[in-house]
Amino acid sequence: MITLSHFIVLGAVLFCIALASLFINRKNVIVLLMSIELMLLAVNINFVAFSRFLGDVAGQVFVFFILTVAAAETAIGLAILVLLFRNRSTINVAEIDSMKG
Amino acid sequence: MFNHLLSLLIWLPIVGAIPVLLAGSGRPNTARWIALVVAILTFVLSLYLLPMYNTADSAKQLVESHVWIASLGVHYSLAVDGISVALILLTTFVGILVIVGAWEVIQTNPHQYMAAMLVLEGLMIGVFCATDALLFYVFFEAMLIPMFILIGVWGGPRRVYATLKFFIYTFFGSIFMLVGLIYLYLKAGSFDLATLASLPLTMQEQTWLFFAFLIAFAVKVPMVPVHTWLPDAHVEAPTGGSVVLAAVMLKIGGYGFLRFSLPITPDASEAYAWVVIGLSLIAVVYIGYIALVQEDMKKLVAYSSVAHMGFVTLGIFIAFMLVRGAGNADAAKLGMQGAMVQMISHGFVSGAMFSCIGVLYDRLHTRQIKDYGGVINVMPWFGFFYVLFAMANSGMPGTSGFVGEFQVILASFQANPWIAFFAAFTLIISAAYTLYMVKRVLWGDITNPHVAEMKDINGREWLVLGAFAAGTLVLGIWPHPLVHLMDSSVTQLVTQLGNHKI
Amino acid sequence: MELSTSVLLTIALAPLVGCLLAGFFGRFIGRAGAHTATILGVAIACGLSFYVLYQLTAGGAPVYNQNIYTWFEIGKYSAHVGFLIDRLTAMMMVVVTFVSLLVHIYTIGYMHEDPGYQRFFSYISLFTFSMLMLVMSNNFMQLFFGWEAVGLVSYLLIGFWFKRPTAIFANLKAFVVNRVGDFGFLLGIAGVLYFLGTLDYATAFASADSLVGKTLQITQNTHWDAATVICIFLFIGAMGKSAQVPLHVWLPDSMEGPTPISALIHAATMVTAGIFMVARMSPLFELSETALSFVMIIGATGALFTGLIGIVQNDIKRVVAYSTLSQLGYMTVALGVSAYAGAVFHLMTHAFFKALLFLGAGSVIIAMHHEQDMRYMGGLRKYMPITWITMWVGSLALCGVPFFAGFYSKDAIIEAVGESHRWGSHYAYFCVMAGAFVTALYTFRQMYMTFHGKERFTVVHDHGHGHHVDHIDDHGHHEQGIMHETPHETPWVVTLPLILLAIPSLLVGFFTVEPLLFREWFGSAIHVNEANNVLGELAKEFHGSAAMALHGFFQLPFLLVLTAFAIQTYIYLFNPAVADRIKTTFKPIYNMLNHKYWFDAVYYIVFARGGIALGRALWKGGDTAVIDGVLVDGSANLVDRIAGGVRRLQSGYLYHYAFAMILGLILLLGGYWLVGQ
Amino acid sequence: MIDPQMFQLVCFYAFAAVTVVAALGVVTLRNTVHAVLALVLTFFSTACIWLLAEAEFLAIALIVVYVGAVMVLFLFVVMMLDINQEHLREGFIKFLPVGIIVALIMLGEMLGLIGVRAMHQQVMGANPATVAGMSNTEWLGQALYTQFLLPFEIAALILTVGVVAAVVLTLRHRTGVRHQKASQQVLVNARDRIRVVKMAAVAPAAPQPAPGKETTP
Repeated sequence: MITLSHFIVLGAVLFCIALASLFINRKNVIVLLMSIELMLLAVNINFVAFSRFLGDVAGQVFVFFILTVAAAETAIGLAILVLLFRNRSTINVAEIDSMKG
Repeated sequence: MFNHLLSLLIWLPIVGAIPVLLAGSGRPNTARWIALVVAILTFVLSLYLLPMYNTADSAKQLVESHVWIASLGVHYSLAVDGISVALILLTTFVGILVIVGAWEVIQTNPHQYMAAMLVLEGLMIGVFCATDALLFYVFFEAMLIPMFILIGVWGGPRRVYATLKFFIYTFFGSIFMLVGLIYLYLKAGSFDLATLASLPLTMQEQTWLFFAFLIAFAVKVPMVPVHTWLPDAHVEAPTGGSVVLAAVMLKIGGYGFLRFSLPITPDASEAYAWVVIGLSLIAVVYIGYIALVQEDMKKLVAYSSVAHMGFVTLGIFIAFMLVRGAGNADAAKLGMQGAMVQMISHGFVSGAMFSCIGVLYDRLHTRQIKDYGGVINVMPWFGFFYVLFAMANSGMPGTSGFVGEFQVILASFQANPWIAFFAAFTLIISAAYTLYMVKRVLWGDITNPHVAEMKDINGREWLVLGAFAAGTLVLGIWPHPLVHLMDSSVTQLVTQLGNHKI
Repeated sequence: MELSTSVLLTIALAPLVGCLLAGFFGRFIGRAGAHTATILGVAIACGLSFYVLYQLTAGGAPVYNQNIYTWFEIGKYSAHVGFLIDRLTAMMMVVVTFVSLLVHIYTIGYMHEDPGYQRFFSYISLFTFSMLMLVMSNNFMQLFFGWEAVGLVSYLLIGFWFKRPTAIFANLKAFVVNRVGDFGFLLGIAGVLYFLGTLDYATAFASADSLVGKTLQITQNTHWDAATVICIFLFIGAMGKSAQVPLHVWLPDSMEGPTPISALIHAATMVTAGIFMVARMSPLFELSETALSFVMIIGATGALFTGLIGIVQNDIKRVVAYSTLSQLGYMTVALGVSAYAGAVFHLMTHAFFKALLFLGAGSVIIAMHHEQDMRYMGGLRKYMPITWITMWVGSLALCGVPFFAGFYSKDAIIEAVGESHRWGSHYAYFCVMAGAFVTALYTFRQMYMTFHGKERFTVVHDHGHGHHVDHIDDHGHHEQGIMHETPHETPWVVTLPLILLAIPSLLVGFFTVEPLLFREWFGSAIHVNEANNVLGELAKEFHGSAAMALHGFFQLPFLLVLTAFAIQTYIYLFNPAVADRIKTTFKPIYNMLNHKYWFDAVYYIVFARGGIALGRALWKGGDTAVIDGVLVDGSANLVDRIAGGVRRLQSGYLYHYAFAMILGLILLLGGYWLVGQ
Repeated sequence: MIDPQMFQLVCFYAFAAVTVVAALGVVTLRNTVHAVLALVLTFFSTACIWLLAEAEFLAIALIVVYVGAVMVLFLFVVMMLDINQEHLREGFIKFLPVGIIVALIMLGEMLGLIGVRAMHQQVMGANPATVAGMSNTEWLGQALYTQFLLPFEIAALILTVGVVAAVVLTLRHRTGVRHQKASQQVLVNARDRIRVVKMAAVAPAAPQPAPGKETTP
């Protein structure tokens, strides 16, 4: 039978995969964005699981909001990406350092 | 109307600044006249303090109190005693003169200049009236803003450095005061100065608080070694800014010692009086020597201000030695009165000196002493005033500069002859640096052809310098009214000094 | 009949009114208006002063001591402005106003070409006012006011010709050196307030005895006698104002001022303020033998050694200036042996004959068109007989030839010093005795070089030259020894004061010596302990002025004068080459005198240059380098540098930030985990 | 007969395995398009896991919103941009060990901290929605439109702002394109177009007479 820990472990694993991705795909913004989506997904799994196991609706409501905001974030993120590519013809993070102090 | 006289005095110039600003740069003369009318009105109102203030009563008078921030127990509470009245009168008096003095000198955005001056005047009056520590602090800090603008906008070439230095220096000091005030609030549950004065504190607490206040007010006074902002600020400030800075703002440091250090931390003040006395004497001697070699007139006068303000701190803190050490309350009063008179007198004298330098600067656009020489040949009236104020600056009897120094030296001899010995050194050194400047600026033959083209002072400048001269002479010839005005307050302060808190 | 307050106020304020009129409205009332106003003011003061003196002596008026108004009042301490008029004051008032009046009149002639005519009258009237405030004061505060105010006027007048670099150097020097004296004076006043608790003369003197046995703690284990400390501090003030060694250096330089000023301020009145002050404070000084010895030795040193310098001076005014220094030394010696009345008496006679000498010198200078060097004079007696005669009167008075005013005062001082048994009185006796010889040496030298012998100038008549047009501008740099017209006697406004001063120089001693010196004319104004009363001793041998003078002819001082007269007559009238021979023979001594014992040089290097160097070192080293450089800008730079280091962390690369975040998260979780375990 | 709980467990493991593998694919696949497709697969299998947790509405929403909208957006962008794939994979091998180590440390810490073992005892109970007598959607909707109404509205607002921002950011003003500006055409004034110049009616010296009136376009 499924226990809470099943979900939690799955969430943790997904989160860590995404985390590793931040290292190994450090130059590709698109993959980085996707890794963030993965992280959010991992968090969402936890929310859903806790909501189900604790019988609290707030967890699922929160997932709803996360989905909403993540969608908005992705839209804007991709828009910025397009803009970036249009201006600099690259999405290589290594070449973007205009915030250098 | 007179129930809220203090509020009126504070807010009239501040509110009066609004129409001045609204007059805009398009109608500079309207702005000037409105500013002048507001300043004169404030002065006239402040004169009402004299009949309304009862000199026999040592309690704070003309009390106003409203809850301001209820959750913190902060009150908008105002009251005055004799010392405040004297300083308010000085402020409003100088307020008129700086506006007249800037009349046609300030050509860029005169309306903003005048408005800043009026706001500054109101805030300074607020400092002298506030009896709530937080209200005091608010006025104390708010004052920096118009001054910052005055120096930063109408200042000289290095104004950015000077303003920044001025602002950060003073701000650095006052942060310590804020910390001290918060501690006191947590302890007493109130910001009321009278409550804080009666709050029992251990020696350790007092020591910390004393040094917190010392840093704040020492910067403001300024005392050695935190005086270096003053020469820079003065050099870069426009004439009016220098006048207000020297004549009134420095006094707030001395006033702060009276209102905070003495009543709240009397025992620590006694224990560390030697620090302040030592620094004051260093100010007299060390700064005197430095003033001797200045090549910039404003810097010279700025340094002499530091030396003269040394007498203020000296007079305040020898009171401890006299009351507690020698048990001579009358001598303590003498010293304290000397400090107060010196504050007022320095207001006139330094204001006048800076106005004089402003007069020269308007004509030749330089403050370097070496560019002048033989000015008396072309400007005899100016020469008269300049010599008069130079003499006052070097403590000539008959001018106000003498009274305070005389009293402080007499009192400090009673505390310890050595203190008097070093303090009296000012007689030599102040004469040397002031007259050395006079020699190089005023006397001699004309060497710079531009000096030969200088015109003597016009009516407006005559008015400003004449007003300062009148103040200097009246106070020097007959200081009794001023002393009498502050007498009961000083007596009360001295009594308070004697009360141990531990 | 009591003295009236309004009369006294009129005396003090009349010159002030004149000063204000001439100073502020000089342009409207013109030259004549200015001198009329000021002379009128001083004349009123002078007349009333004589009236006050008459009231006090013949009228039997009691001593007047009243406050006019309260200056400040703090607890038990108070300061007032008020007048104390006793015979000492009255005498001083008469001397001051009389000499001042004559100098005012003289100035009309002396300054008539000067563009600063009104200003000058305004200044000297202001001086008269200040000096009157000084002498009439009934308390220390007002005394200090007058003290400083006369210093201010002296400053303004020395620098009257402000275009001359030497003048404005001299006035700064005079003021600052005086301030050194005032520094001590103020401390003395503070000591009086500390020990006696009052600034009022009468109260302070009444309780002066309470000083006995009191000490002032100087260091942990050092206690000084209160009276000694106070008196020495007060006397330091007198040293400044009365130009005593080593604070005398300003007086010779003050000759840069116009000659009337030298006469009024730097000979007759202001410089004697110190003498007056010590006499006034006699109840205090009597308490300290040490202080009096100090006073005496300082005075004696000045009396002899500054006189020596006078012998080598060539500037006619400087000779008189050094003579003034020497005579002030005599007065101070008299103070030091408790012969206060003798000092004041000499002050009075000196005021007359020294003013006369200065004004006479001024008259010569006018005649010589502002040539002051005696080497280019000589033989002037035939051109200006009145000046010549009056100058001789003054000179003989100065030398102390019997029957002249100076004889009585000077001889009394020498005798008094001889009587004294105070520590150091032998030294003082030697100094004053030798000083009499020296005085005669420089006086006769000056008279001979100026009025006798050959003319050492040539007269070149060039009528194309406008003599009077701009002579102020060519002060000091016209060709020396060349005159454009024959010297001639000066106008009556110049000679009248000379005559009026010659009369008292001749007679005043004869008539006043008895009451002033030996009959305690000053009464309560001067207090002398019985044990110190040297004048009282002398009084026993006094048998009238004439007898004293006749007796004087056979005394050592007069013999010394005669010797000096013989020497100088030989040198300057018969064998001028001797002077140069002496000069070369005693080269080192001549150098020392010519350099005024190097006082000026040393002071200039040590105090003026040294002060400026010290100031610059403190400024650059202390303020600029340490406080601003290290602390203020240093802390700003530190923040800047730290920020510069931290800035490198901001690489701008997204993955660096992400990595930092993850690292932080890991550390946070790890820490949390460890704590939870 | 299969134990339904056992079946659920098997299903969970199956879906979880697909999720993890797909997620690994997202981070490792060379081609970005493939990576996006792997992400789609991850979302699908996660939705299935959520179905196991009886969160039907969210499972469907995930597929509809994410797979249907967001992922398509990703695909558009990836395909639209001409990306040099090779260049972007520099350092992949170099940072792989670091990534793995960090990820493992993180995993260990998280699991240790959360206390997985204790959670293992917690068995899935009755569905709270069913207990309340509602469907999952209704249960969620009840909460959303009552208790969380304001956050809901704000979320809506955020989405709108997101849309506007995305449009504004990517909107490109091309220069050199001729547009017809109707508003300006309507607002035009006769005076802007024509200028009347008065001239004296004098015959010019020139042989040919010129018209007295001149117009400018």
